[in-house]
Amino acid sequence: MSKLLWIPVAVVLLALPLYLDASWLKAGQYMMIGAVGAIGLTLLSGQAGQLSLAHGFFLLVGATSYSVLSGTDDDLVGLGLNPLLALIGAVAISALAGVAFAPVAGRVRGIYLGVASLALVFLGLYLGQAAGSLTGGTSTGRAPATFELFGFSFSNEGTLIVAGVPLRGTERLWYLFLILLALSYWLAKGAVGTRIGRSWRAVRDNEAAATAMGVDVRRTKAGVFAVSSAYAGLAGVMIVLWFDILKPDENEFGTYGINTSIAFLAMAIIGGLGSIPGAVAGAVVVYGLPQLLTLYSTDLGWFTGSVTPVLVSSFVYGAAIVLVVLFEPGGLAAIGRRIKELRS
Amino acid sequence: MTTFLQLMLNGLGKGAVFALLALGFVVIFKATEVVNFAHGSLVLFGGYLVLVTKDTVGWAAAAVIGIVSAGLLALAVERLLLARSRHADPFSLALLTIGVDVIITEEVVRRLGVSLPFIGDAWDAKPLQFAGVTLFRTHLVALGVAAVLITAFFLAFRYTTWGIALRAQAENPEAAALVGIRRSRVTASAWLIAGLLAGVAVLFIATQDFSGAGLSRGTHSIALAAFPAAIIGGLDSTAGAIVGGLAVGLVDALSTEYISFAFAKSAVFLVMLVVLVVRPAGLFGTRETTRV
Amino acid sequence: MLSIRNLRVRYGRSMTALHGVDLDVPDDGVLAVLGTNGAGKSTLLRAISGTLRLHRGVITAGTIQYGDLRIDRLDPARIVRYGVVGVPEGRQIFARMTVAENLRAGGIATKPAERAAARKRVSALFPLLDERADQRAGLLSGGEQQMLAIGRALMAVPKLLLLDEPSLGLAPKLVERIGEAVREIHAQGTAVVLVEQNASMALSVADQAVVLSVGSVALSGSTEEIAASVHQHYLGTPAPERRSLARWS
Amino acid sequence: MLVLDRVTLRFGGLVALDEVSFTVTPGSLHALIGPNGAGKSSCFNVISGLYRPTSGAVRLGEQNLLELRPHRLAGLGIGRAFQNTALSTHSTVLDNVLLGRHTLTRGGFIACSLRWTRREEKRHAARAREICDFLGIGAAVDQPLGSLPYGVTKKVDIARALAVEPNLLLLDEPAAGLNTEETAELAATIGQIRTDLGIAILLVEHDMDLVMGIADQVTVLDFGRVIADGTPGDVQTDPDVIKAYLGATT
Amino acid sequence: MRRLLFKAAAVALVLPLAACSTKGGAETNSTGVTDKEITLGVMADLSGPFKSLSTAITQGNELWAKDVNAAGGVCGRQIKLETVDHGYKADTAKTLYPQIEPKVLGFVQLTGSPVMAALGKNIEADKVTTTPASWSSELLNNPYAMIVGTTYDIEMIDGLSYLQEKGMLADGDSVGHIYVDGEYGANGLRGSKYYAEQHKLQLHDVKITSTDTDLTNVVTGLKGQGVKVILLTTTPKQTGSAAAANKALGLNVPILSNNPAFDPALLKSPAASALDKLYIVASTVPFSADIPKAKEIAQKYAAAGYKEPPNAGTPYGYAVGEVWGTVLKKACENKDLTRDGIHKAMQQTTSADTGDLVAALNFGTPGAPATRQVYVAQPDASAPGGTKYVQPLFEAEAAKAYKAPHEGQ
Repeated sequence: MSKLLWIPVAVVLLALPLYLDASWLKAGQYMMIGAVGAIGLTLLSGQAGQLSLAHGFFLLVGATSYSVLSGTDDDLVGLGLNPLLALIGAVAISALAGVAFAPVAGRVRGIYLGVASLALVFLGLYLGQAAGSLTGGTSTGRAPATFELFGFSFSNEGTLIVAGVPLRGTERLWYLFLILLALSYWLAKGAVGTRIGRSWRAVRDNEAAATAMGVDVRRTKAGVFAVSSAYAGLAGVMIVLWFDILKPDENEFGTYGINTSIAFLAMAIIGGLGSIPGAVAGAVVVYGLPQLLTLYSTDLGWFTGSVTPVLVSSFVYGAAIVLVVLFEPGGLAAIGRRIKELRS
Repeated sequence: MTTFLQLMLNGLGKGAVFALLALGFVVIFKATEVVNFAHGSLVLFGGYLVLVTKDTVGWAAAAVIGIVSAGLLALAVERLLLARSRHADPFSLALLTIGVDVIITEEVVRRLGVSLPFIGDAWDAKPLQFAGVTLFRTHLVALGVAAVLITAFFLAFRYTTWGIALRAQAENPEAAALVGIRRSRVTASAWLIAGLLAGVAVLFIATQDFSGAGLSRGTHSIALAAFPAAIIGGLDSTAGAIVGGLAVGLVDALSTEYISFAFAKSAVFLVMLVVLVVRPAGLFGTRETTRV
Repeated sequence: MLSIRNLRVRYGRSMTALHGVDLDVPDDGVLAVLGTNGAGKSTLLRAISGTLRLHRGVITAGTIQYGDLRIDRLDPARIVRYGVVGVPEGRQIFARMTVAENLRAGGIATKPAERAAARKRVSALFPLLDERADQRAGLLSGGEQQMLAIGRALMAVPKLLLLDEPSLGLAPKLVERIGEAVREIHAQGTAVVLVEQNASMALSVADQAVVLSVGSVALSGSTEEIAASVHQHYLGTPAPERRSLARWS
Repeated sequence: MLVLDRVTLRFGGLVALDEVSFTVTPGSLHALIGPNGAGKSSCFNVISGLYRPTSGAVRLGEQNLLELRPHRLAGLGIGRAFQNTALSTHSTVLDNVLLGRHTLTRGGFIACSLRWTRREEKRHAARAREICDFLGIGAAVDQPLGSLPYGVTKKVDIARALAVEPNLLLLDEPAAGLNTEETAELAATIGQIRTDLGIAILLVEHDMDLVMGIADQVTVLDFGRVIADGTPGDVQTDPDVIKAYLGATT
Repeated sequence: MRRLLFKAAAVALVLPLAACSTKGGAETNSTGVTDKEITLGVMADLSGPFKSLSTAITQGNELWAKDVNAAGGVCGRQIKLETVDHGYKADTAKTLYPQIEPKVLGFVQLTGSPVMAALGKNIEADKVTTTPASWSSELLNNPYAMIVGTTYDIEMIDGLSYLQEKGMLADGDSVGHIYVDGEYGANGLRGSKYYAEQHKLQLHDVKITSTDTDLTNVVTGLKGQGVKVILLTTTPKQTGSAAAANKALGLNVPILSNNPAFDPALLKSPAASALDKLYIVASTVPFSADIPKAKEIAQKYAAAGYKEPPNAGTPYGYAVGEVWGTVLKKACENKDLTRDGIHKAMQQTTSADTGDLVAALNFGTPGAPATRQVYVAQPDASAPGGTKYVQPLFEAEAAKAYKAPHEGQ
């Protein structure tokens, strides 16, 4: 995107909490969570060509790590760290979890790797339930510490009024998420354009050539798994803050389950594998659509009977994957590029 | 001891159905190198057609309709989507099947609503007691049908022209084309057969004995268990599919009792993970030879 | 029987492998296609047999006429059914199948009535294959594999047989044996296009020859004419120009 | 400097290389030739560490290359160009060439994403452009590779190998798929690389015009064995070589 | 480029205007109340896995509102229900909540334990009294949760003492408890553990997930342990599987389950013949209950022309309405129809009467269930709601002594 275009986009995003109701802000935040996770997956699966269906698992790792590091509950394990430190720690732990999967990633390729990574989702489901002292268990879950930045709390606490609009927890969280998303985006852009990004693409396109140019393929794969997992971990922290609770899944189709992993893959594919703006656009489609349709339909009385907004969005994203593979493997990113070319 | 024996029987009975499902994955993979993520939705679709037709045409005819429909749906997916994809590398096509799976599954689940229909009328929930252990009729029929179908499949695979064509294409697509094997026909037949097998499998899955629940989203996740089965055996090995299917059934049954039920699902996938790390192409699969 | 006009082939998006090739295969003749590796010989055969697509190649221009039929847009399985059958480079037998199954695969496109006769012909030509009928093809020696590959192609009752480097990697004695087989096949009335790097073997079998060089025909004529000048095409001469680059410090 | 010492490579029962020995001296242009299937590619892959020989040794100076993991070779100054141009088609020419600078640069995810490496990147990008200019593809530097003609992508592949700043350049059939003019230009370029940079080049090639025109030393392989080793003139007239190429003399 | 910039700027201006609403308007404490109307919220699962139960509860809520309004309303105001469907998805509920919350005084229904978990903090922060359609005593740590009926743990305790009283269980026996992981199952297990401790029972608990469907292997294991009773805190499908396996494996022991473990649809499944051993403990009456109020509701249900097959959700939904009616009246008497007022009124409600649809309820003790009385029912295909009573409302001694997790905090 052109540099000048960023300014109005930023203005709009910064102004939205002054106008939008909490419901719409919540929906927007959810898309941002999706975007952060999808950026991570598009680096892994798009830039480095490593298919992963384990994103949901790393989300859980991040979510749990944050809750444990910042937690202060008596009956659960909690270190009571400063929330910012806890967030950084959670991202780091998620990255380590990604590295731990590297031996498998180093040996298993392509579609096999995708199926192998599914195992992590099931492991996560089991551990989430079994490690109740960390996750709070599926019965009650555990409340995360409210996020604070240098004493400023991202909750309803205290009064902060901007332009006549009181900024409560939801509005404040919007800005936090916006910062996290912007940071994620900026970091990913920086990585992709330089040495590390080149080594990822080299591993994706031709391992032999990558090796000949001095790229340590094994290490690069482990590294990109770490980076991608770190992003998923951050999305996990965000999801805990968004829900106000960490609740491990009761079955494999929950917040950190198979469907989530597939949804993230769908975002990356629909956006165009490897494209960072594409990943954000994919998140808007896959995570935004059900939220927005639900809100609209409640307002307008759309969708009655068995055709629900969630169902409609599932159809849309299923069809989007099919259409992208059939007609435009570059996804939304390629369509965007083409429009840009047409205009200039 | 009785408990162990009973668990083995339960595991084998379910394993037979997993084997049928895994065989479906393997046939498609062999012919085209595509991993079909839409297999679960074929299972659901077949079951749904049995359900909507059985009251009017009777169970037996409905079963045939369900099996054939699942086969035809698979064929349609291959002919209308995969065969027309511009970028026909197996990786993209596998991703495409994810999209297909989402659409078919959501639509069938929507149509099912809250109903939980059981469709194995011919034998459902009429167990036999025998020397302290129970032989579930579904398991018995499943084992029998699986044995017959798998034997038939193997014979066809080994001795018929179709089998030779499929194996030839699986081994070397170029040489296969050069002896006049029509690639599109082999591919289409593989999808058709995988669909038919999925249609047969669902007759067992949506029963009281097998899943305890009727046709539902859960049916789809049961089909997912055929993934580890196919991978453990080796995605390109038909014999592996049988071993993998039975292995998954047994690991599931035994870990339920001897580790914990909650762990059983992970156990199956962890076994798969270990197999993959030790033998990246599965127990019976052929190793990829990379040419540089 | 086969005539090729202005054939251009490209691989991927940009690599041009044939830059306008013209050649004719005489009825019932043996045409040797010579040239060093990378000259476009295999590409030429792939274009005729329709398997270019499997190598991400496309015909960008030109025609391939087989009798009255244009075959350059056809599916390989169709081309086989018209009687143009190829033996690919490196033999490409079905290593995991038995010898008998390989031959059966070869006869898939053949009319059932003709299969038995075809099988007999293969037996007569390569009796060894009958001895090894139940052996896994991958366990055969290189020479035996080449015989199987040819035998498999014969099962499709070709009118025109395309052989891609049948001597590749074989000891001289075996090369001779293959040469004999080709002669025999030809004698039975099958036209042959023989792609070879081993010029002496090819020229001893063929009656016409072309030499390909970087994707176009450099020489063509009778085998005697070609034999005289082929040497320099195989082992050849240079020319320079100047730009400069300093070492990195 | 590069020494192959009785290298044998077996795949199952198949002997791909049989006690192959030869030496590439510094600054020389050494060609490795042989009929199809003679074992040239296998030999190449042993040198670049992709295959492990069954026995024998490969040394670069004092360093035994077989002790190293293959990605370390670039760091020792071995650059390699591929037969089938193993490039990233979706990336730009510059991006592809810059991959060659991998061992000359530093920086993982954190350094890169925080733009700490920006100045380094610029410096190396400038050198990459210089190399591209030298090879005559300077105008295409910012174009995506997929849109370029094959001749150009071949040069990009060589540019990438040069970006390693090698002492030894391995070229695997650089002329494959090129037309006569392009091949002639390539010959000139290879000659220049050697004279300007003074580096050794090991060349595997089928195009004999090219080989005989520019090589200092030629090693001929057949059935995995060295059947001749000498100057182009020697080799061209060697009866074993003629037999290997043309078959038994008629 | 400039045109693009201009467009973006235009979007920046127009977008907020379009969405601009009452943002910044001060929140008042009398949300959801006008001079003429009281608005109550329903967050239901009308399209997800608990569609049939939640739909029935919603219909019960509606029948109640209709009756109240016909009788002149509460506090001179008509009752209006504002219903949203979250499809049992916590993320959807999380965005819908801020949309519906400013419009309502309280929630008469909030279905789904993951939804309740995700919204717990909001409910507390917004002080909005809520009746969850979930009966876990863990929820009682939220002072604004008004659970109508008893809780799963107490159901299990009452049920076990019923079985023991009837001679189906003795001290020291082995029992198996299959429970789905989550607040529902864990809470049920809490009850059975308590009872097992009191009566020296050997409890074999097996944790399963809500998507598991085949319990044959589990029951095989329990058979190996020689259990005398199987306890189920499961989904209806799982109940069917466990019951079928119980019979098929020749174990044939009594099965005791919580209310949500049974669905009348089971009576049409192949497991139907194995349901004769099933005992269902519940604090609300089945649809077909032989009490005047339940019969009246059944009639109204038929008259209202609802198409769905009825289940116990309808009388329960009606009973919740009745409880809310009582609380609203109390608040009206206090002249405080604010959210604080409702909460106060709830705590003052010590004997809400629902015409025996639910036992008399006492919300006076924070953290304690409002009642400890349950019914015991058995499946009966001939009854309209699929179950019949075998034991009217009662409270076991063990249940009286039991202390709920957040009681007295």
